[in-house]
Amino acid sequence: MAGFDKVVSSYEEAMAGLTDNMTIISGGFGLCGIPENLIAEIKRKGTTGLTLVSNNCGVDDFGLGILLPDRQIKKIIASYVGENAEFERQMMAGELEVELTPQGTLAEKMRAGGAGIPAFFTATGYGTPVAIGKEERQFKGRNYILEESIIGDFAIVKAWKADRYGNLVYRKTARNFNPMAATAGKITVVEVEEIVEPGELDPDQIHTPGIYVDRLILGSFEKRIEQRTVRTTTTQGEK
Amino acid sequence: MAGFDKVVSSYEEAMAGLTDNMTIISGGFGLCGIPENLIAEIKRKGTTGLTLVSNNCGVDDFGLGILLPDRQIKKIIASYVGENAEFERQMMAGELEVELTPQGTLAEKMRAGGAGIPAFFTATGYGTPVAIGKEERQFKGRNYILEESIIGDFAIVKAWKADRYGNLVYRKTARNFNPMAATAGKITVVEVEEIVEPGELDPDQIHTPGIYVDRLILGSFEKRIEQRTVRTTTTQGEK
Amino acid sequence: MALSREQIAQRVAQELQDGYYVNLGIGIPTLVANYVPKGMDVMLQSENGLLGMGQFPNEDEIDADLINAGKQTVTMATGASVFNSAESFAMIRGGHVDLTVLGAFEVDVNGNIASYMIPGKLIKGMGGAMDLVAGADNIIVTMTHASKHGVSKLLTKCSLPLTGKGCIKKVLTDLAFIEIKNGKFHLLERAPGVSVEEILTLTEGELMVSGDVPEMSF
Amino acid sequence: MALSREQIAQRVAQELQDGYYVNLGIGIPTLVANYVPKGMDVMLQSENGLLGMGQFPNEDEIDADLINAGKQTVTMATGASVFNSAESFAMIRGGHVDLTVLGAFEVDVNGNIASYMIPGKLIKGMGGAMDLVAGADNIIVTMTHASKHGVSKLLTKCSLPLTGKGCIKKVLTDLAFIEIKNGKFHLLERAPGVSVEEILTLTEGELMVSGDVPEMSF
Repeated sequence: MAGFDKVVSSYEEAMAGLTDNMTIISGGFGLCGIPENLIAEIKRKGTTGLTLVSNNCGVDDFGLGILLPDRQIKKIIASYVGENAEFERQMMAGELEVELTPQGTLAEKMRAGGAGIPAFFTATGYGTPVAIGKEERQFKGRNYILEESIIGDFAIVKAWKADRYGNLVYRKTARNFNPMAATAGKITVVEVEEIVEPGELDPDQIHTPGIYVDRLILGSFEKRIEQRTVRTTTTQGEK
Repeated sequence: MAGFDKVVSSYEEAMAGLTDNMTIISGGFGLCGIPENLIAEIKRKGTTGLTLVSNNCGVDDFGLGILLPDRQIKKIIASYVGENAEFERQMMAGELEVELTPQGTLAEKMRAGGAGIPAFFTATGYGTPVAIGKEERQFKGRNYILEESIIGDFAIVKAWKADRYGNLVYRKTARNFNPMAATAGKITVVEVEEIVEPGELDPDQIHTPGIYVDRLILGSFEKRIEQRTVRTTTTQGEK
Repeated sequence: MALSREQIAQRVAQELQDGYYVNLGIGIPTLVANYVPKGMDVMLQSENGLLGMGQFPNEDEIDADLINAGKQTVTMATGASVFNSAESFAMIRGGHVDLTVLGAFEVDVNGNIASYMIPGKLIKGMGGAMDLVAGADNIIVTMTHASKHGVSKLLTKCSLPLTGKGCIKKVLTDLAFIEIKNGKFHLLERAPGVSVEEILTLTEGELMVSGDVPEMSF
Repeated sequence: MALSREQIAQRVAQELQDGYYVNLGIGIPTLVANYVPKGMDVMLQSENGLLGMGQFPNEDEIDADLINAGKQTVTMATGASVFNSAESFAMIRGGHVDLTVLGAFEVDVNGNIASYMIPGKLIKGMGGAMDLVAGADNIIVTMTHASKHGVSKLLTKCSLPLTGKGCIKKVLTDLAFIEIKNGKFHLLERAPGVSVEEILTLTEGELMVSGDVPEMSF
């Protein structure tokens, strides 16, 4: 099935067609499950004026943060940012527009974008700065605000395994925003740790069906850890 | 983890608390993946005045259709009905209220109900009888209608495997509406073909997390087939 | 001569492209799968939650847990994936399916389609049809051009309740391949041996004919 | 004497019930997991997509693909499940989490909470906090009762931008356990050795005190 083989052989090919001022939706939470090599390719390309939609913006020298020094990002839509100095500087200087969006609303906006739902009501953010300029409405006596969906010119996604048709499987919490991002790109580019032949993945266990995927590339990953926490005698976390 | 053991030992216990005039959301598509024994228990209980939310309404002697002879269903919200004579008779006689809802909108209404989204816009049904009485609005030059979510007093679900904590795995196209139904019941009752111990299911491969499941019962299933089609020399379906 | 059901399916199949994800409705559209051109691959989406629908099973492969949207037992093609109904219609509504083929009772010059309900008759419901016509950019409606009594089904305005408004651009009937744009029907091709006049007679809505209208070739 | 961070966590843990699905915010809330009463089991939801968060990993178990919402490496408990962010917030927004514990800068008598933004300072964002407060029925806010300078954080009206409006019913500070209803604070318990007068002094919003207010017991 040549028509369904999504594999490309270079990162250049993977991000072909990305031009200035486009909107990119990225998977990842913190530095976990981020499409690190696709981001590096965007830096290499030098594309500017980008609107980034991502839960976070990486750190100074890893993840989306590497797009900051060359001022490639015009605007970021995120739930939690500022884990790096250059981000803070650009934001404070008004060089970088930041649209803070609640994490669940952000995930739902991506899902809705991919699912042909232009807008939905949510209680999240009602009565807060997030609600400014948005329609408010009651349903069954509760207050909600109207949120619109997001679609990207590109979506960049990190998965664990894929078959050549672009059927994807994610690993542990590296899944996070990736499945929603995958549905919401006009062009969805995925990088993975392993590519198998069609038929090797259990059809019942595919997280993202290949229909959402346009390009697929095999990468190797640093997978940097943000907070390396280990068990001690005074244990935190669940007993 | 006694507190997370969702297993009950009888169908009576599984459907305890169901009373007249409640709303029940059911998984299943046609006769595939229907919670057949939970439906049989509703018939045995004789509960009436029910509002059923399900893609279909079974056939004369199987699935939700068995609730018709005793007039247990007051109203059904479905996308495709009338596969049985008694249904047709009751509908024509005005004894049964039928609210036809497009299949995708129905699935999304259930998902939204479970996800705390009270309403969403969709292009589906715009300009058709489905749009009557609903708000219409344009987004980016396209027309949409506002659809409200659905929550059930009970949700009845059929899964393939579960662990005792109610983590669920579905099999093939018996998945259909079941995962959405599972999220949308105030009390969600699930029947399965196999119950395993917690930890036996791969956390990455659970279709419905146990948080949505209140009661779990091991059943045995007839799994009736509606259209038994086999390959012939003049093959239909994909080559 | 009017096309047979198989010929309609065959002509639709010419519109397929390699790598297309396709949703085929019940009836004639299902037959399209039999005419996928050699060397071309398409994946069939079944809206009950399957991408990569295979052929019907052998007797010993029948599985009650594996059916298509027509509730028929099927198999899975290599590289298939299974998902829930919300995801299936996210795919459809979100415009990810490349081509949708479905039947209709009527279409009109404004791209409206009526396909699910005849008032006074038993109303079975729209199933996934309203989502399919609202979600797809590329839809081909297959239908007979007129009733047995010669009543046109290509109208100025649909008389039956609509399945979708303004969403149909291509119609393949047993007599003609027609495009809908700017509030008019446009005759692209005619069935072999069927005259333009015959098609005009059986088309109630305004039909534009420009130049020599080619016959379909198979 | 004012409660320590650990004591606040310990008192919150007394509100747990067997079989609770719980979301614990960053900081003091995280410590609650250390005080789950014996014989009781709770499952921790981490909003980045994990139900059944386990303890921190041993050095050799560290996995970059397995972190919590605080971006710390964690493990999975037996019976855990992993899901995407949309599903995670469907769980939260849909009210399926039994108890949410999170910190705040301020709360007020109308159940408003401000916890994510101090104008003029760097704004890092609300993360999942707005979804958590909007989605949960059962929320406990943990915070210090007043600033180091004695400025109350339990107010008539929050002065900072809100994280959520009218959604907080219970607050546990280092001095008191307080319920919010009918537009007033209600003193339920006081920290051992802390007087009602001291609490009243440090509570700017109207605080109702009825009868003998018991001391917390651990």
